[in-house]
Amino acid sequence: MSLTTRSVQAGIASVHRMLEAGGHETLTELDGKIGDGDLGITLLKAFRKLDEVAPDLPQDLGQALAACAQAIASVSSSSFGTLLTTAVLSAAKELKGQQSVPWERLPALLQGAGAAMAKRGRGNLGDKTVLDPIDAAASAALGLSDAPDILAVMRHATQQTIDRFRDRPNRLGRARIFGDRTIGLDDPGMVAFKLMLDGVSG
Amino acid sequence: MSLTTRSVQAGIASVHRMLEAGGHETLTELDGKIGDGDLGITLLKAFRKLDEVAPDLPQDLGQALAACAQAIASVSSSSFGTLLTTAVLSAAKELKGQQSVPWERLPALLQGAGAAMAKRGRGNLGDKTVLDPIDAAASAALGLSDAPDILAVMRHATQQTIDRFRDRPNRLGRARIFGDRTIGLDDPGMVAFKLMLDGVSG
Amino acid sequence: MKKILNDPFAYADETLEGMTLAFPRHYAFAAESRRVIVRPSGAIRGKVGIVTGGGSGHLPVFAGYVGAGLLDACAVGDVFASPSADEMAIAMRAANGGRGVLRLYGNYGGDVMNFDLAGEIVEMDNIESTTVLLADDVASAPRAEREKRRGVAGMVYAFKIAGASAARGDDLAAVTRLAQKTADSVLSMAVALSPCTVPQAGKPTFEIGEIEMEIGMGIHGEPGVTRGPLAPADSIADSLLDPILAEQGPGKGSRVSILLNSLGATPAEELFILYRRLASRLAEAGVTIVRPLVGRYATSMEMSGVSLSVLRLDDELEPLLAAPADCAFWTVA
Amino acid sequence: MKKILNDPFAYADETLEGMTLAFPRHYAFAAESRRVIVRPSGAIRGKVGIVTGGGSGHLPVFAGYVGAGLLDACAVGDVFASPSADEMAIAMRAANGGRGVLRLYGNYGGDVMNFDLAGEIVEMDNIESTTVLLADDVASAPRAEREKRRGVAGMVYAFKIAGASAARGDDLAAVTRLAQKTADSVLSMAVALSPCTVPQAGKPTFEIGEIEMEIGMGIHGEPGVTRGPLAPADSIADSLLDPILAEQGPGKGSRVSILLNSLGATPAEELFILYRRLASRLAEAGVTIVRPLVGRYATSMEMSGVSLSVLRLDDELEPLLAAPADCAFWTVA
Ligand SMILES: Nc1ncnc2c1ncn2[C@@H]1O[C@H](COP(=O)(O)OP(=O)(O)O)[C@@H](O)[C@H]1O
Ligand SMILES: Nc1ncnc2c1ncn2[C@@H]1O[C@H](COP(=O)(O)OP(=O)(O)O)[C@@H](O)[C@H]1O
Ligand SMILES: [Mg+2]
Ligand SMILES: [Mg+2]
Ligand SMILES: [Mg+2]
Ligand SMILES: [Mg+2]
Repeated sequence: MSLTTRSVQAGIASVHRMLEAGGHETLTELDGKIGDGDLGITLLKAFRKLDEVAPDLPQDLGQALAACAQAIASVSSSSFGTLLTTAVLSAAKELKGQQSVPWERLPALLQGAGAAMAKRGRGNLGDKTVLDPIDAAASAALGLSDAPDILAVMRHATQQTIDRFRDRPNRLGRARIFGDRTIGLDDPGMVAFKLMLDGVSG
Repeated sequence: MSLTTRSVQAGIASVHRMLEAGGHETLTELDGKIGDGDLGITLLKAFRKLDEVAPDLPQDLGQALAACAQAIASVSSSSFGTLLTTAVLSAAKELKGQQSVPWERLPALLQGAGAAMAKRGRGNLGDKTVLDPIDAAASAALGLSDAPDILAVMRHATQQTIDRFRDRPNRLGRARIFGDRTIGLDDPGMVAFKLMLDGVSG
Repeated sequence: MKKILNDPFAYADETLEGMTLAFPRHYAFAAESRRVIVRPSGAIRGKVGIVTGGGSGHLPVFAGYVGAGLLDACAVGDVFASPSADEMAIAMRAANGGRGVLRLYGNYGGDVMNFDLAGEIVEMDNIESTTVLLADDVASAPRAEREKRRGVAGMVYAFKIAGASAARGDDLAAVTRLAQKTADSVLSMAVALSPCTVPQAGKPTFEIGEIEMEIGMGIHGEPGVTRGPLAPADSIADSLLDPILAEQGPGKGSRVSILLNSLGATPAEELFILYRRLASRLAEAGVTIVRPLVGRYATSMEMSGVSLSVLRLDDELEPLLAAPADCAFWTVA
Repeated sequence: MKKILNDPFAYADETLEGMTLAFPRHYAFAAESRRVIVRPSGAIRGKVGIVTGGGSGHLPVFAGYVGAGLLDACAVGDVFASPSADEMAIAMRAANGGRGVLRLYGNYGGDVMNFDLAGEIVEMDNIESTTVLLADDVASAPRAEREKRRGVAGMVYAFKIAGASAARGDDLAAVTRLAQKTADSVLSMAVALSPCTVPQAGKPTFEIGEIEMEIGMGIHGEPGVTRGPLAPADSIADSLLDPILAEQGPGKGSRVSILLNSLGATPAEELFILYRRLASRLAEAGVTIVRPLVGRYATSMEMSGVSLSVLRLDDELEPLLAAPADCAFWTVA
């Protein structure tokens, strides 16, 4: 089994289903507490658009992911949307010209995406953003080759990261300004990443 | 007994006392329903100022009343204040050079004042304004020569006018715009005239 | 609604003080009264003077429109209250450059009485004066009783056109005629969504439900024509435009200017949303919009709502509308 | 607070449509996007282009400042939301007159990321570009973390000064340096009294008691420094001025411009009441106020509150502030 445009299409469908089934409301509520409350809608719009373009994605993984990045950019411009565009673009560049890659490359791809996002958002690990679980998940899954294993390890690392950061204050993005009031609250972007992993996993 | 500057001073003192004792609140409330609610304050400011200038009024009734008119004008510019200025000015012109006039001239003076007010405010009898009780009171008292009689007849005619107009709509000033919603309500300016008569009477 | 103030009774005074401090090139107090705003340069010799007056709480109306190509002096009352006849007389004297003075103001009882009284006072000084009353609010009386209508935002057009006429050297009769022509050519209609608070009263001028609006309500909260549920913007635009068109009927090929005015809190964004609809309605009717004004030109402090004024133009009025003008709130360059 | 709109999701689009219809001499859509406002004349050959971008709901910020002596193009997002990188790239191309483009906008996470992305996109088109971020809100981070501060009303000064620099023919490096100098010379502080409603959200951005105010609150309702009972105007003026003076310390004899800005609902009257106090405080400190701006220059729809921005001037900045400029919301003649 390897990662192909079909896997991308399947992943889009699952996450989209999860969001429509109510996942977006969780995010809206979280972002409403320490942000502008648009994170659920941002993701919903992104995945609705992805679902639209999914059937026509080319076999070339690079081209497919570039099309996905453009789809996300066209409907969303809030921070998470732009970071997601950045992440997908970074993977698109890596996979240019390939129609199929082994699953074991996934953790490294995610690591690269995280680095691109950090650069784009001028963020650092430890700021309590989506960057933290991405880094943790990618590191934990390095070396694994089986898709279900990879996902399981990533989900576990992500949940651990969310738990670990809960009692720290946000230090980046809109939430930063809420300072100590963010202590005790989960970062919406981290939870969004977790929900996407859950969605892909089934 | 005749009308002198002393009578003017006494009248000012009584009306001022009546207003300070709460009379102005009645007017504020009435004007609040079908106007801008300033009538009580307008009168209070006018009579506070009159009370200030009263001790220094000259013996010449014309000059005394002209000073009163100017005092009112200097503190108040709402309709009733301007009409009151106009009324007092009209009497001042009539009484120029006289230190004492018989009480029986009062009804005619009031009639003249009413005419000046009608001209100033472009109003007509029947519009449900202060003009109506002024006209009724002056007409009813024509020919009487005793101050208490004159006041008693004027108060009666004023109350009758208020009662007679209660169920008609206001047709002039700020209240006009409230149209049929003024039916059933007493015109604030009429009531102000009534309160002033009551005040003067004791 | 909350207000930023020190002493509610000093609201008007402190407003004027701030205006003169912020814009000393535009506004000065008359020597005789801190309730009269004049041009810092003083009366202009050989120019017809134009004065206005009215209550505070409507900025830029009234005092804000003192300026080049606009007004010469303004008497200012307390919030929503007439200035005194004394102050109006001071304003008239300050505006007098020897060619007479036009009194140009809105049709409100107290203002009219006091300006009449002021006119009598300055006649003794041998100042020739005329009066033009703005009575543009269609909601405030039927056409048959036009002379009873209130003056609202349409007065801004009269200030501009009379101001331009005086600035180019017209005599008192001509300035007066053009001001009257403008007054006769402009109609306005407003909708209110929420009230404002008169500082001295301390409570809102009216009450209205969370999802209600009142069409035709006056700028001091005087009752309007209909109260109903808050309608979509396009339907509000129609409610403002329809009664004006019905009465004024600018035909195909005619030219108008329109003033779409926020009463205070309503943001520019929402004015533009309304403007779309007005533009398309007038285009449909074959009417050309010239020099539209969209913004806050005549307000009621923090009241939420809008007014629409439509001015019918002709070859005489249009160039005067386009002439240069300059006050701290509005520059036509 | 009630809003006048049709479809909450079309609020930004209909606003822009109305703007272009009302002021076609000032504003046009870019050919490629109805979320990008450009000058109707197109890019000016041989002039450095200046673009900005940001969310809707702040008029005249951002799109309103497209105009002569000001900006060349603006990408517009939904209410309080960043425009997309695509739209920003379109704005940059539209502003490009061959001498490079300055991106001049407020320091908000989404805007920064998208503008960076847009910069990478247009680099492929060989358009040279630079960035200056406004981060003038002293309440949003301590001095030590200046780069994290939000950009608020102070950006109006940067638009004006960079715009004048570009208009007189300065090259990209010079325009960028002057924009950065302005950004480094302006500090702002705000107080909020009541919230606004984002149309798509349908509820107020924050809650606040009937007699409360919040000092230092952000223009989207981000929490401020202190919340307390509504204070008298003079004390509010001090709360706005003190932290700015403390950090900026304009000495005796220095010259500043100040922008006293209504966030929307707060009326001009109350700005002038505050202005009195500011003028007397600065006079006391021996500081001269030059060309003050008092009005609605950067709003949050119908939010009630004010912001104060203080710009330190020198011989280089002052003439640029005085240079002519013209947009539908602001004319410097
Ligand atoms: N600069 C940044 N770098 C990394 N992650 C960020 C950054 N800014 C925001 N995020 C993440 O995005 C989430 C919020 O996304 P979103 O609601 O789209 O932002 P906004 O509406 O404030 O633009 C945050 O919870 C955080 O995890
Ligand atoms: N044009 C007028 N002619 C005669 N009386 C008037 C006129 N306008 C108002 N009034 C009287 O004045 C009263 C209101 O006075 P006031 O509150 O001072 O008016 P406002 O505040 O509307 O200027 C009315 O009840 C009416 O009796
Ligand atoms: Mg968000
Ligand atoms: Mg957002
Ligand atoms: Mg009254
Ligand atoms: Mg009154």
